[in-house]
Amino acid sequence: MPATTLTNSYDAAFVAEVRRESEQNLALCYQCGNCTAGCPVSFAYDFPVNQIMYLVQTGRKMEALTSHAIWLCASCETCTTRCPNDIDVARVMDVLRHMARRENLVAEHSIHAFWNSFLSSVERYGRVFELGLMASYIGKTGRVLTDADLAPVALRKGKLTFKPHDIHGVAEVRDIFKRYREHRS
Amino acid sequence: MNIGVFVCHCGSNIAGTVDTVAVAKAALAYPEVVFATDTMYACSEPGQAGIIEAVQKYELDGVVVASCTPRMHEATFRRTVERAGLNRYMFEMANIREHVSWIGKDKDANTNKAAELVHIAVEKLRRNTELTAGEFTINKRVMVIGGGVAGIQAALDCADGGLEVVLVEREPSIGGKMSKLDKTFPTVDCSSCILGPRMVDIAQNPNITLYTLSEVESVDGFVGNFDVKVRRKAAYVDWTLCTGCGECAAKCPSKKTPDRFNEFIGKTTAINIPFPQAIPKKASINAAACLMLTKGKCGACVKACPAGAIQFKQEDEIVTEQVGAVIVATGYDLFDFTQYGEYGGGRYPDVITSMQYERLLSASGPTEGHIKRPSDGKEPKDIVFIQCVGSRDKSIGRPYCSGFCCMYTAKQTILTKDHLPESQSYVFYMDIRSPGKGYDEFIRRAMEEYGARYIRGRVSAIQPKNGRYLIKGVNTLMGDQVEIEADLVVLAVGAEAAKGAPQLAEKLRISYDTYGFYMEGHPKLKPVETNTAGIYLAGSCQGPKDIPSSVAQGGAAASKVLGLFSKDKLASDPQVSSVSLQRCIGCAKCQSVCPFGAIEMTQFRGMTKASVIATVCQGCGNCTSACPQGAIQLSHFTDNQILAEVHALCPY
Amino acid sequence: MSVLEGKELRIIGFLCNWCSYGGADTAGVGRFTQPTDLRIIKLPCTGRINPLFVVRAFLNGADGVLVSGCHPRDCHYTAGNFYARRRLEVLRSLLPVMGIEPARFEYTWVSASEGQRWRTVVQKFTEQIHGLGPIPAFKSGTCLEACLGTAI
Amino acid sequence: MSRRYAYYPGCSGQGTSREYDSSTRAMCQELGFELIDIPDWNCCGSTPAHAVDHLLSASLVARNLAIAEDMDVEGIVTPCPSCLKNLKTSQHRMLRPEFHQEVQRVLGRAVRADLPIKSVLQVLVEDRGIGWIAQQATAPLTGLKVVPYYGCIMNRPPDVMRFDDPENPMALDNLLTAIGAEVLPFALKTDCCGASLGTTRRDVVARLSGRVLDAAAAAGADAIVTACPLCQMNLDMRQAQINKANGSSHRLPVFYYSQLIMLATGQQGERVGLDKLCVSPFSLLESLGPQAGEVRS
Ligand SMILES: Cc1cc2nc3c(=O)[nH]c(=O)nc-3n(C[C@H](O)[C@H](O)[C@H](O)COP(=O)(O)OP(=O)(O)OC[C@H]3O[C@@H](n4cnc5c(N)ncnc54)[C@H](O)[C@@H]3O)c2cc1C
Ligand SMILES: Cc1cc2nc3c(=O)[nH]c(=O)nc-3n(C[C@H](O)[C@H](O)[C@H](O)COP(=O)(O)OP(=O)(O)OC[C@H]3O[C@@H](n4cnc5c(N)ncnc54)[C@H](O)[C@@H]3O)c2cc1C
Ligand code: SF4
Ligand code: SF4
Ligand code: SF4
Ligand code: SF4
Ligand code: SF4
Ligand code: SF4
Ligand code: SF4
Ligand code: SF4
Repeated sequence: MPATTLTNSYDAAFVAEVRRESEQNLALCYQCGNCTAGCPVSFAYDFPVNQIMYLVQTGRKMEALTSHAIWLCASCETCTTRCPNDIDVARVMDVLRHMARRENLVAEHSIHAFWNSFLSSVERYGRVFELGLMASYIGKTGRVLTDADLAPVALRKGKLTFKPHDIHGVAEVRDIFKRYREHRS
Repeated sequence: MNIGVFVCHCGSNIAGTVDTVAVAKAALAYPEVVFATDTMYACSEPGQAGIIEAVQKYELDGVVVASCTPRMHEATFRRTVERAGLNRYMFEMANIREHVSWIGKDKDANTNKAAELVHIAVEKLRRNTELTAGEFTINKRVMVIGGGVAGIQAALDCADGGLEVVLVEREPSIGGKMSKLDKTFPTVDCSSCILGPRMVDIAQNPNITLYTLSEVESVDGFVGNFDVKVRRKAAYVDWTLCTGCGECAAKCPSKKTPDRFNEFIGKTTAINIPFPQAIPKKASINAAACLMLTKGKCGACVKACPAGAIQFKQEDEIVTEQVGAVIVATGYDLFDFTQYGEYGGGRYPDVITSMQYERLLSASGPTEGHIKRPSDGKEPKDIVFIQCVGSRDKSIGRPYCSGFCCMYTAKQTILTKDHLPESQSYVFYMDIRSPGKGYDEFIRRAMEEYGARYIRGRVSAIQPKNGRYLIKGVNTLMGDQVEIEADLVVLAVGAEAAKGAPQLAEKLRISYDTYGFYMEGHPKLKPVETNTAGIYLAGSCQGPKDIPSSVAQGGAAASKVLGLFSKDKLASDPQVSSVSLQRCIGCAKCQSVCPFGAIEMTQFRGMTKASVIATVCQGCGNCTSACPQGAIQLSHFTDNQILAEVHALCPY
Repeated sequence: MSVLEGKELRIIGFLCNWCSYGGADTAGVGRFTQPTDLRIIKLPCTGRINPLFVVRAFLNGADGVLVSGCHPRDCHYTAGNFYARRRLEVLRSLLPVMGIEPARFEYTWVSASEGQRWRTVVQKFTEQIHGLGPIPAFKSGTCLEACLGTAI
Repeated sequence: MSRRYAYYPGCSGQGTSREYDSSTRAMCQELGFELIDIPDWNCCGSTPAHAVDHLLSASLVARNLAIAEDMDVEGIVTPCPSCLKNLKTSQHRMLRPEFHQEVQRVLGRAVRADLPIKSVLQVLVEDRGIGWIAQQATAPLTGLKVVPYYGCIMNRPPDVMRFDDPENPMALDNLLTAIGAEVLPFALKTDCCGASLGTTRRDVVARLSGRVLDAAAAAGADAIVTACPLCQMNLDMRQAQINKANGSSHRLPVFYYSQLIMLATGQQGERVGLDKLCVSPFSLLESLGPQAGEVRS
């Protein structure tokens, strides 16, 4: 690992942006590690969540946004609940994902693909159409065997249907997506 | 003699590894022991009541308590037996906690050992005699050595309490380290604004005699009556004449004199007043730099001085002061970082100490409060602070934490931002120690509001690079190596014992620790006392301390002295030597070894005999060991007693 | 009670009140575990030590004697430890004459703050004595005491 | 007296957690809550929406809030903690006027975002009370040893959820005790099951849900009781996957608390949906004795 040159590693714009979007001030973080201590997914992270917070605090944008951790986060809110400085850590994780997505820095493609599939299902039908979602996800990732073992069980139990649960107001939902995209561009 | 033995459990402190019941039982077998018991907490109210009850019930003439070290509770139990109606010296302690239960794990061995320690205490007690303390008058004057903030506080409090005070300071001015500081944590108020008025109070208080440029030469005597010789070093200026006008310094051609007060940043003149607020505000000549004193030609100051105060022929003077107590407040000095090669070993002009940085920050400093690099006078932009330089480093024999450098580093980053809003401070730290009131909040403020970037980790090297410095180190929070290019590096050099502290301790007969800091009487219960009666400690001479703690100790030491002096006479320890006239052959060997001059040779029926001045004798027993006749015996440490102890342990 | 058979040897320590006794206290406060053989007799100053005490201890069955006081120049009574040193040097030179291994006797300086050092001293000395084993019994009626009396 | 709530079933209620939906509706009917579906509700966007953009997430939520505001109800309830967190967090964020404005713009209509939002569990405990529910338990589940599993977000973050203790919630414990079950102490009450990572990172779920299953078994539980569709799915439907990944052999039924309340109030049948559980609970229930055995429809 090359040495980090602190005099130019601090990206002030990045720090400000995270702060604005998350409404959290990472200068308050004193690296106690409480967030990581309780994080259930930490074992799968490349950076434990306290280090992610540290990267934000010290303005190390690329490392933060290209991390896998921000995608693996299960949004369980344990970190937020436990932070002694009342930092909404899970929200910061969310915001980092938002930023990484916008900047095309997604490190976990399958998770991102799953979310995209999920949201397109919502956009299309107003509610989630689980089979359609799976099909779309498999199409995006090529992961043919994903949960293939579960489908027969779920079908037998009547938990999956072949028909989407579309709603009358689906147009309204699509408009939400449309206006949201306009708003963000 | 009826002896009672009390074996203390001290909760589980003793009972955990010593069978106290068995010890008490064993004690019953020792001669003259008529009563023995174990007790939960001997020193507690019920514990003491139990002793008193037993004394009365069993008509005891002497008591042995087997418990903690006598340093802890000997005085307590002496009072207890006195309340029970016994002479307070008919008491002995067996130390079965510090010397047994706390250092051994084998319960059988411990129990056996404890019983034997009780045995020797019993044997000693059997040969004790009732003693009555004499009285002697005390000289209610106090000397304070060291005029830093702790000494100033102690001196003022003593003077306010009506005592005559002699304040001895080795520098030309009082004020100590604090007078060099710019602003002080955690309030960031100006150091000289709060210290200055107190220094003026010292000068103006009629009860205080101030000797600066002075050091203690020797100390004789004992509590209540010390004779202290003070060497007043030559200033080459008659201070009774000097008005502090400063004309001399303005004219002095020797302008390249190293400036001690400004931590050798910048230069001064051979004759100078160290800083504008100096107390006393008197000029003195640095003999090594004065052209007249080194080369015999100049004398510009003589011409300049309107008061005719310059005296090249002045010599050191010794004055003797009689005082009843001494407060030592000699403070600390700073670690010499040049032994750290990785920080440049002193070769880089812009790698400076924290105290030098204080002088750069100070409006009365060499740069008038402008932060400028010593090398080129440029304003720095990136400034790196390195904490724990010369502290917490076993490899250089300094394993201790200097206590205040975390705090002053945070302060310096805050002041840096105030002075140079465009600057960026970086702090390398191992961990932050800020346990005072409002202290951690202060550190957080430096980080959160002033944007100081704290990097947890050490610096491996400082290397010059294009007129700046490349600082290489580690960030242990991320586990990566980091580099910073900076204009200035400030080292939070740790505190070490004041120069000459051990030598002074030897004069005062007080103890110091491995690092030269003075030993308090008890780490918890006697924080400002020493083990030498009448000598007290204040401030960072006892160990690194910030200003609030130093001031608190100054006040505490003063109140101890005032308490000591609240009596007109002091009780002397009656455990002193006395001479058997029959045995003494008048050889005067005892007199020659007595460190306190407590032995006089007198005439008795035409024969020369030794005689002990009881109030002067300090009970060392040197005389007893020296006497070829066994004629002079230190009571309660007589030859017979000690041999009886030996016999108790070695019965063959 | 007597020495724990086979476990302990008989070691007597003469300690000055101000430095080494305090150092032993400091070691206790620090819970620095030490061998249990040593028994401490407290004296005001090492200057109070009459070599007779040491000899008496050996004659009466001590396997080792340790004297410890303040560091040189650090004596609470200014110079007591100097006198002690002079006397004990003489004593040390006489021990072989009396048939006592000099290694059974040691004097050392430990200050009140040096708990760790005290532990080391005790450990090393105890080991040393265990290395030598129990002291051989003296025959009664020797003239050692008399010799000593004149020598010092 | 019956109380009226706007009901937000959540997407999984129509799919993987149908039995939760049906047993919840049935339970509420039995216990005197009137649930009126938010007409034509849409998906709240769940984790993917808030992971992608808070504005999108809040806007999807807001459509449902706006519809509910036109209903004559005292609040919105949902059985699903994930929906609940999304609804409540979005509402919470809309306290900031600028954000509220933005959401209305994206939504294309006004929304007050001020209706109380609660979980069904919360209204049950708060509006009816444990004591009252105990009285309804005519067929107490005596002998059934369970551990309550709240999942991670039922009470978190506490500032937003404002229900029960975030570290040691007791609502389910009390409820299950009230209906006669033996509730065992369970340290992993609020540990995360791996949530929606099930599809994308099976290893994560196998580890996290596996831990919950192991601990429940070690505690001596016959079954786990949850209030979260995602937890239930991970623990139940994926139990075989997890066993395979971890080399374990758990067969622990994972009930919804609503199913057990139904049983304890003597209800049975399709609405309870016990047959929808992947790990069959029937032999366990039979082992409890004749009375419990009867519940099989
Ligand atoms: C860079 C730096 C910044 C600091 N900033 C702060 C701060 O912001 N706030 C704070 O609370 N603390 C601060 N401190 C700590 C502060 O300096 C000390 O707490 C304080 O000075 C201790 O006072 P003292 O009187 O015990 O010792 P000193 O100030 O050292 O005074 C001792 C005095 O005794 C004299 N002396 C020494 N030996 C002899 C002798 N043998 N005979 C006669 N006189 C003798 C010395 O010349 C000196 O005048 C700082 C320290 C440093 C190094
Ligand atoms: C777990 C623990 C371990 C510790 N270990 C150590 C240690 O090893 N070493 C160490 O140095 N320090 C230790 N401390 C710190 C130590 O307890 C304190 O430094 C010390 O007790 C402070 O003494 P105090 O007299 O100021 O206060 P306290 O001990 O709190 O005494 C105050 C007294 O005032 C009484 N009081 C309060 N209000 C009133 C009122 N209105 N009217 C009348 N009386 C009142 C209280 O009842 C109490 O008796 C420890 C602290 C804790 C919590
Ligand atoms: S919210 Fe994400 S980062 Fe926080 S504890 Fe849960 S999984 Fe870890
Ligand atoms: S819990 Fe909070 S303060 Fe602690 S490391 Fe995590 S974010 Fe920082
Ligand atoms: S007398 Fe000493 S040993 Fe006994 S309880 Fe008191 S402190 Fe402990
Ligand atoms: S010129 Fe004379 S009076 Fe003025 S400061 Fe110098 S010595 Fe003192
Ligand atoms: S005599 Fe010395 S002190 Fe005076 S002016 Fe000359 S150099 Fe300066
Ligand atoms: S006070 Fe801080 S900087 Fe100073 S030695 Fe202690 S830890 Fe290091
Ligand atoms: S040493 Fe002994 S004999 Fe000599 S003068 Fe002193 S007391 Fe007398
Ligand atoms: S004991 Fe003897 S040597 Fe020591 S002070 Fe007293 S008289 Fe002097």
